[in-house]
Amino acid sequence: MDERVIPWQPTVIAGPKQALLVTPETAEMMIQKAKRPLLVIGPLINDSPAQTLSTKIAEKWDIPMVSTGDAFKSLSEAGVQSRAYGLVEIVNLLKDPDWEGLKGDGQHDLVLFVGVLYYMGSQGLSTLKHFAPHIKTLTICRFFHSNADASFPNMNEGEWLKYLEKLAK
Amino acid sequence: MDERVIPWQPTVIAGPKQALLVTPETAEMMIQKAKRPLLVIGPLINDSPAQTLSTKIAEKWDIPMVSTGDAFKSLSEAGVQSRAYGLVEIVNLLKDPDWEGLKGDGQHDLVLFVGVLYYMGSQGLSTLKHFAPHIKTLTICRFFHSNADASFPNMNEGEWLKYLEKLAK
Amino acid sequence: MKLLERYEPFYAPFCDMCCLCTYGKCDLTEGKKGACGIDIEAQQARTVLLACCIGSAAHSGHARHLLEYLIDKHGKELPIDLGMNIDIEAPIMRVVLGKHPKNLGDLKDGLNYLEEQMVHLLSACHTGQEGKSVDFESKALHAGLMDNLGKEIGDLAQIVALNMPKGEDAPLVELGMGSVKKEKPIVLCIGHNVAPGAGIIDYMEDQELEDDVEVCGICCAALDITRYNSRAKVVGPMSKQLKFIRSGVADVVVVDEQCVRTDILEEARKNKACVIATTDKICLGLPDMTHADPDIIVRKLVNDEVEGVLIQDPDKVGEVATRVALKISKERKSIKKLPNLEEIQEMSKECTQCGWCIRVCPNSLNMKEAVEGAMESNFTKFQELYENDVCYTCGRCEQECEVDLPLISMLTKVGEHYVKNEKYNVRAGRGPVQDVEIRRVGAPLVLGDIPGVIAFVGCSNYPEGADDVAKMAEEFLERNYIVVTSGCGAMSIGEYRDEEGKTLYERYSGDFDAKGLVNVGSCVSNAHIPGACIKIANIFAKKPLEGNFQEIADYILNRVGACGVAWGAFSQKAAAIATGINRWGIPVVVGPHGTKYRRLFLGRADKTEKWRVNDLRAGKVMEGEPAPEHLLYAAENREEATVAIVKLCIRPTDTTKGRQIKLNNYIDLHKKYFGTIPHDVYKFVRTEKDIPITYKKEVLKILEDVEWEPKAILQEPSLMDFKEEIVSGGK
Amino acid sequence: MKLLERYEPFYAPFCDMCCLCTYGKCDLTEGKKGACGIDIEAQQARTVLLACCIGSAAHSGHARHLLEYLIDKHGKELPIDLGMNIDIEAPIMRVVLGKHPKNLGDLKDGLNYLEEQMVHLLSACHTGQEGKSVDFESKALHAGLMDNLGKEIGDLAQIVALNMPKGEDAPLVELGMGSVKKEKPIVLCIGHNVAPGAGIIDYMEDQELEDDVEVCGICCAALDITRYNSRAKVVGPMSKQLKFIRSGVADVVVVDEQCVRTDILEEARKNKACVIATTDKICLGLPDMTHADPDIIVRKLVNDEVEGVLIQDPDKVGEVATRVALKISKERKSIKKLPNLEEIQEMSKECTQCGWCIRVCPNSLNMKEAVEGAMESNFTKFQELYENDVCYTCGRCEQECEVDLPLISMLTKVGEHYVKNEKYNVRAGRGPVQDVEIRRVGAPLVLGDIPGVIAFVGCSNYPEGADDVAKMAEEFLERNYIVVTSGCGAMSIGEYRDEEGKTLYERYSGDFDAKGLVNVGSCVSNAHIPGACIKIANIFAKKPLEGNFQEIADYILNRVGACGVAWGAFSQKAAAIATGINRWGIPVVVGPHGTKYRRLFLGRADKTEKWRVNDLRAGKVMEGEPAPEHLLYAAENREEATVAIVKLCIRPTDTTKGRQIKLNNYIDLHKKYFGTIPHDVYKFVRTEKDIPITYKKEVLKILEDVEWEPKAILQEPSLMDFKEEIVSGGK
Ligand code: SF4
Ligand code: SF4
Ligand code: SF4
Ligand code: SF4
Ligand code: SF4
Ligand code: SF4
Ligand code: SF4
Ligand code: SF4
Repeated sequence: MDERVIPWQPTVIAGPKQALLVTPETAEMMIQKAKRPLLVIGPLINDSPAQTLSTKIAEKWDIPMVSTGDAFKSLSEAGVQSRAYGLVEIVNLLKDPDWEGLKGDGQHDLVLFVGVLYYMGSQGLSTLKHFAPHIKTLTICRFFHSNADASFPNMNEGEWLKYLEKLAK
Repeated sequence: MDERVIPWQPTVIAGPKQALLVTPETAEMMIQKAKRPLLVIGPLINDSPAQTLSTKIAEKWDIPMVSTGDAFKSLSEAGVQSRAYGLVEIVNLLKDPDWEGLKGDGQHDLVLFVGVLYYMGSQGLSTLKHFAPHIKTLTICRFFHSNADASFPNMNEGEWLKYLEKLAK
Repeated sequence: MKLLERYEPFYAPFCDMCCLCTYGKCDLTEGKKGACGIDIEAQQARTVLLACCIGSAAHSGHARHLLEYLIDKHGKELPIDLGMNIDIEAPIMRVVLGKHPKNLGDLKDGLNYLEEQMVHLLSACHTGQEGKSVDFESKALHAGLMDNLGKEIGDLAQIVALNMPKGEDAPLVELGMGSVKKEKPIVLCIGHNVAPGAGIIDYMEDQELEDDVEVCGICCAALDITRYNSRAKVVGPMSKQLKFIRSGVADVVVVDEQCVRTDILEEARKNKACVIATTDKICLGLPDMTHADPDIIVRKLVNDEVEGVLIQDPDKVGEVATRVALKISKERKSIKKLPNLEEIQEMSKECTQCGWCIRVCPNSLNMKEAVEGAMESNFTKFQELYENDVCYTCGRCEQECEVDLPLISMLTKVGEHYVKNEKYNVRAGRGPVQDVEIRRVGAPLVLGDIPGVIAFVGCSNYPEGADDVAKMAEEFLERNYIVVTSGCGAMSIGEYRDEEGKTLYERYSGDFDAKGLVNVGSCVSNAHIPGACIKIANIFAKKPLEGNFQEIADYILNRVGACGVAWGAFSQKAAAIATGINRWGIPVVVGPHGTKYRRLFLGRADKTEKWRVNDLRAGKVMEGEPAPEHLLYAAENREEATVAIVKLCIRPTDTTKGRQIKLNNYIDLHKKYFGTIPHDVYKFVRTEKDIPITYKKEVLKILEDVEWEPKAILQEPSLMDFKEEIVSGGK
Repeated sequence: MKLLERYEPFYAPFCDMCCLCTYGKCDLTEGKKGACGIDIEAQQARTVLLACCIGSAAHSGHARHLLEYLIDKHGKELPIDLGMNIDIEAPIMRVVLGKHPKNLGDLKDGLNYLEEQMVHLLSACHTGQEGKSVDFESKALHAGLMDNLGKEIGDLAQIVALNMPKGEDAPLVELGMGSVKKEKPIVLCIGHNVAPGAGIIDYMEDQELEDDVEVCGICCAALDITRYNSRAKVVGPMSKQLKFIRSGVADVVVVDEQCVRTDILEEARKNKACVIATTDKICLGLPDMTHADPDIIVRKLVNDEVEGVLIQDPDKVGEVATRVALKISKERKSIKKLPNLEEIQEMSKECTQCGWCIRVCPNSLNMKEAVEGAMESNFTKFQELYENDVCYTCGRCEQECEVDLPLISMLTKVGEHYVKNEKYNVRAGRGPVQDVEIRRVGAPLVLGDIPGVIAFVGCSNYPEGADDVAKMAEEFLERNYIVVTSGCGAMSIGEYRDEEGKTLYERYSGDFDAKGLVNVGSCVSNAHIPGACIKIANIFAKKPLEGNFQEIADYILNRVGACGVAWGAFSQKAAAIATGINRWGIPVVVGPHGTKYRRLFLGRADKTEKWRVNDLRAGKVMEGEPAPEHLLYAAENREEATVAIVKLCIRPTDTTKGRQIKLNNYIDLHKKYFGTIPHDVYKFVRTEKDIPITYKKEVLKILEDVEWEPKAILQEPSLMDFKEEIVSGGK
């Protein structure tokens, strides 16, 4: 089995449907195509270069950010604005087609995830996979997330940061 | 998803562990390496060219044959000797490391499956996967069997017969 | 020697992982243990126990429900009286609890016991409880026994309180989609609980509406309503559900419990049929109007003010269902429910030939081909899928189709158009076997003159259509077996005609005797099958009943040539039923889908030490025979199953004459389906006298080849009282 | 308005398929229905109901077991007398059944009821029964309620029959792996049933062996034994199991039921420890010697003639366990159980750095790094994993390791060597809250002066080590909350010391009052937590108890600022507990692994219509507040959880003074963990008087930004008696 494209925690595998493996290039295309993207950023990358890169990505495309866990603090200390939600809260809002979205201009059509706890993120992605057909999900963590629509592969830190850099510049 | 290498009935997927996809060439190597191979031939290919080809494969390498379901009759009418067992019976014997084998010279080390009912075969292969570490399983059906150690991909009839021909000659 | 040592559990994991607790999922491949320490074998056994608990709970919840309702209506003093011909009314309860219930109230003791046991059994499935497969299996067997007990209580209660047949011969009732008079207002009952159906019948009789409204049913509810009133029509087994609903024939759909499609409301609403849920087991998210005025409920339903209603009062259901059917029927008949053939042809052209309908079909049926045919206005392949429920309308293909073709509606229309004469019959369920019948067949059965009792039970998850069951039944009836049936099996048998157009019920009597075809009734009536075996041990062999479980089960295993067949078993109930039947020492054969239950009980005919028995008469442990060879066996197709069943009727105590008869059947059928004399026949020849005359020469040749030697014929073989007596705990 | 309409179920499927019946597995992605018609949402809800049934059965089977045993020993007339300070002995049973149990025998009524309900509930999980998620959820809530009832019965029975503390302040008992005197013969009890442990204590006292043998325990059995006799030692929560067994300290391992590693026998045998199974829930495949002579059992165990034994008689267990420990201890002490540090270093060199240990770890712990360190004789990373049970020794990494490194043994050895002073304490479980305490805190709690009751319960599937629980408890104790705890949570709290080396139990009193840290006991004692809330409704608000479920639960939801926290919830029991607690209107926060339960109950603070309440005093439906905002919430880490919990203690009936206090805490903690004032604070400000003085300016600024307007303070908010009254069926 290709260790890069099975779920990072292998038993997260949920059935025949698997995420599409994406490169920074494909990810970029997905973001460009989206009308109302959102970036959900979790506490796993508090105070790390990955966090900085992720916020750069958000800035580049003007993507509003939701922070989960206690990522809000780390982000705001870095001068980055986000809205704090629990991971399950934001997923719950995203699955409602009528939610007005973070900016109030309508539900999002693409959600990027980075830095959320792997297995909990996987569960949240599962919710969206099943109950939010109106949303595409893209994970730019260093872990392959089979429950997303599209995901980076499993990578080591170095390779991952290069992926993020590509996407950020 | 690659439709050729997900289980033919997709929900047969059982977890992270998947069969190795094999070509006739790799299959041949596996057979050559085996000391006491066995061919289990099921009723799905009664009276068909695939049955003839399968028995040719058995003859070529002198592999003893077990017939399941009522395949015995079709085979013996074609002049082919086999031992009749229920699919679950032969699997039960195969999982016992101390079984003497079909020829009485010891447990088999490679079992080929062809023509058994897909989902039932899949369950039997699961038994062997979990409880018969002493045996390698190879399926030469036209369906990808993820519970086998090695399997042909999903194919149409024509392509499959070519695979079998390659292996038989 | 214990049952599970001889018939070791054979596991076929259906998933490599465990997802039961939040440490998981755990990967259990390659001998790895989960975070709680469990391994794949125990995990399979746990899953089996869980299935048996769920199945058993379904029957017992049903029994409790019914009993409380009937006690409410008839009082707890209502005697359990099955008439002149039956003295042993509750053989299972008597053996398991050591109690002889005299009236409805006494049946509560059985349920109280069983409910307590069920909580203990379910509890063992918890993470960090039981962890060895053998302990799970001994509990699964107990759960199966509780299932049998619950069913017995449920069926007894309804027999005596609703005056259903008490073992006497029952009338033939109409069966089939074609038996329903489409022009009348139609109430369809689906499920297993007779109470709402009885309520409908009662209301119609009260109001003298019997000729104005048609009552029909699907699944066991149908069978049980005909036991209450033989005018009701049986549409058929579970496999008919979706196509009958799609056909739009039913005006009112009344669901009670078990085996009801969970999308029934959505499906029924497509045709503007009204839906009434009637028990707390299936609420369909509907408003509970149990306590509302019937006038108001009728109005709300007729005016579509509600999606449907929940009415937990069978009498009120009777009134509301009938009145609504009368009101909406006319208007509904004019609604167009299915596409016509031209439309089907047009639709078919959308097919992309992706082939996924085949891949997702449980039986890999070629729906694509049927659609391709329809493009050219050739509907034969659709017709082939329709007939005999080869396609049992599970709907998976339709769910998958990437161009959203309404495949089941198309199939239904083709069937409606081309398949005529869907009128069959089934003998109404007669309940228990009479003591007098047992007296008659006890000796020939135990001695082997009647070669066996074969029971076709259970659901319609058939691998290749429903007629396989009927064909097997026919085979055995022709050969003098007693054939018993119940539930969906009984209906499938009724849907088959011979060349002269007769059903098996028309051709064979309903006696519990050689060549008898006995429909005991619905799934709960299954209890009478082990019940009959118990009565053989008691009446014929004088084994005491009360609390004497071990001896009775041992007797049945070694002497009563019975075999259960659940060819289309799909449910957790079927898992519990089979496991319970096994607990009494009766082997069961399931169809190929049965391997997905994850566990069988297989014997090893090649290991002689596994077949040793204690001959109580001779007073010593002796070599035995692999008979019955397996306790729970899955066959790949009908041909294999037929041969397996006949072999599983052999018992070590057959007389030589009986053995000749049994081997004759075994060899005949093996020749028919495998072309040769079975190679293992020598294992069942104890002395030359066992050899059937017709096959003498050929068998002797085999005996010579294997250097056969004669064996003693056992007198009183038993698995009890071996020396090694310390055995594992559990139930 | 119903609970489930405000707090809609939120589903996170853990698997895309269903594998329940033999039509399957069915793929439920993309809105596809299974062959039975079920969809992914209902399938998740069914799985939740099944988990709640299993969990509830575990508690109730335990309670039944215990009650029958105690009735056997003490007679069914033994009064349920909790002493002077408690008049309301069984609040749950009184509310749910409307019955006031006077003696042990009366408790049976509760179990009989519950067992019947359980069978019905389990039955609904059967294929083709319930099919709407809402119906499954209403049944799951009922299963949770049955769980609460079963626990209450179990704990009451053991309190009165074994004379455990009856709500009075209980002594501190020793806790920690270091508290066990390794030089003595040691009996370890694992599980939840106190009976075998009590049997051991009794035997030792009888024989005056108290000073010669050490009795210790893991999990709730440990806690309950200390309620029986405070000399017993508590090793710790479930997370200690594998490392304590591997350490080889225990000579005899006695397992009863629940939360026991299923490979305990295999693990114990590695160290030649003797294993005694004691209930039919965990038989370990061992021979049942319940009725054998103790001399013989002792001999067989001592001489290794058996792998272990099953003895279903607590008194006999007491004798056998003690005698065997005395006999084998000396010899066992000389066995080498763990590799030494040099060996660990050598072994580590085999590591291929494959990294799979990290990938299969539930918490992605870096075992690889620890092993890499060990190669260089640097054990600090191992030590970090060891401390606070950051690694809870589930063993998955070891199972996966491709070079079969005994990672847990290595970890255990490092811990043994480097981590000293593993001696802590825990207050023995005191059982129920006294009526007099309720009288004291009722008003301040309901008015908000005591900002809340926070209960840390459940298991040790923690995301980042056990001290998170203690740190949360500390935070709330410092802020005047009443902190209640039980089970593994109580132990985790005891394993934490402040800078001065004091545990929280040493720093805070055991009173049910502001700044009190109350250990109610084991998991079954959890029942006293909703029990206390019920008593508040009864004693403080004069709500009648008997049969008055709806009003009581409504009162608790709207007025009692309680919040449960099951930070390491892993089991089906925990699912049942949480769901039962929810049923009473008490919100629960779980850790991130809790999302694998597949269902939460989340509120939508952004939808004002969801928060409308019926003000019974004002007599009209009014705007409410999102308080409590969620009913079952999973947090990603401790920081998030802390803030969520404090917010979940807000109630619409807080007085302005109470609200100030609660908002002050909310803002403080939000500032601490998120750096700012919470943006949603305006939602909880009804009038300016609600604003905490310290934060006045900042809050007013927010109010201005959102164009806040003052709201009425509700007098008697309720979800009952809304106009739209027809609701779905189910339980
Ligand atoms: S029950 Fe055991 S095997 Fe299953 S998920 Fe939980 S820890 Fe893993
Ligand atoms: S509806 Fe019929 S053809 Fe379609 S998947 Fe089911 S059985 Fe197969
Ligand atoms: S799934 Fe639909 S489109 Fe695909 S082959 Fe079948 S009928 Fe045609
Ligand atoms: S056991 Fe069933 S539900 Fe669980 S992961 Fe496997 S297929 Fe999915
Ligand atoms: S219960 Fe329903 S969804 Fe599950 S496997 Fe059976 S048919 Fe499929
Ligand atoms: S034993 Fe510890 S490190 Fe290993 S997988 Fe379990 S929690 Fe992770
Ligand atoms: S699994 Fe074993 S070999 Fe692989 S990195 Fe971990 S310790 Fe090393
Ligand atoms: S708190 Fe949880 S893990 Fe601990 S003993 Fe109780 S149920 Fe088991």
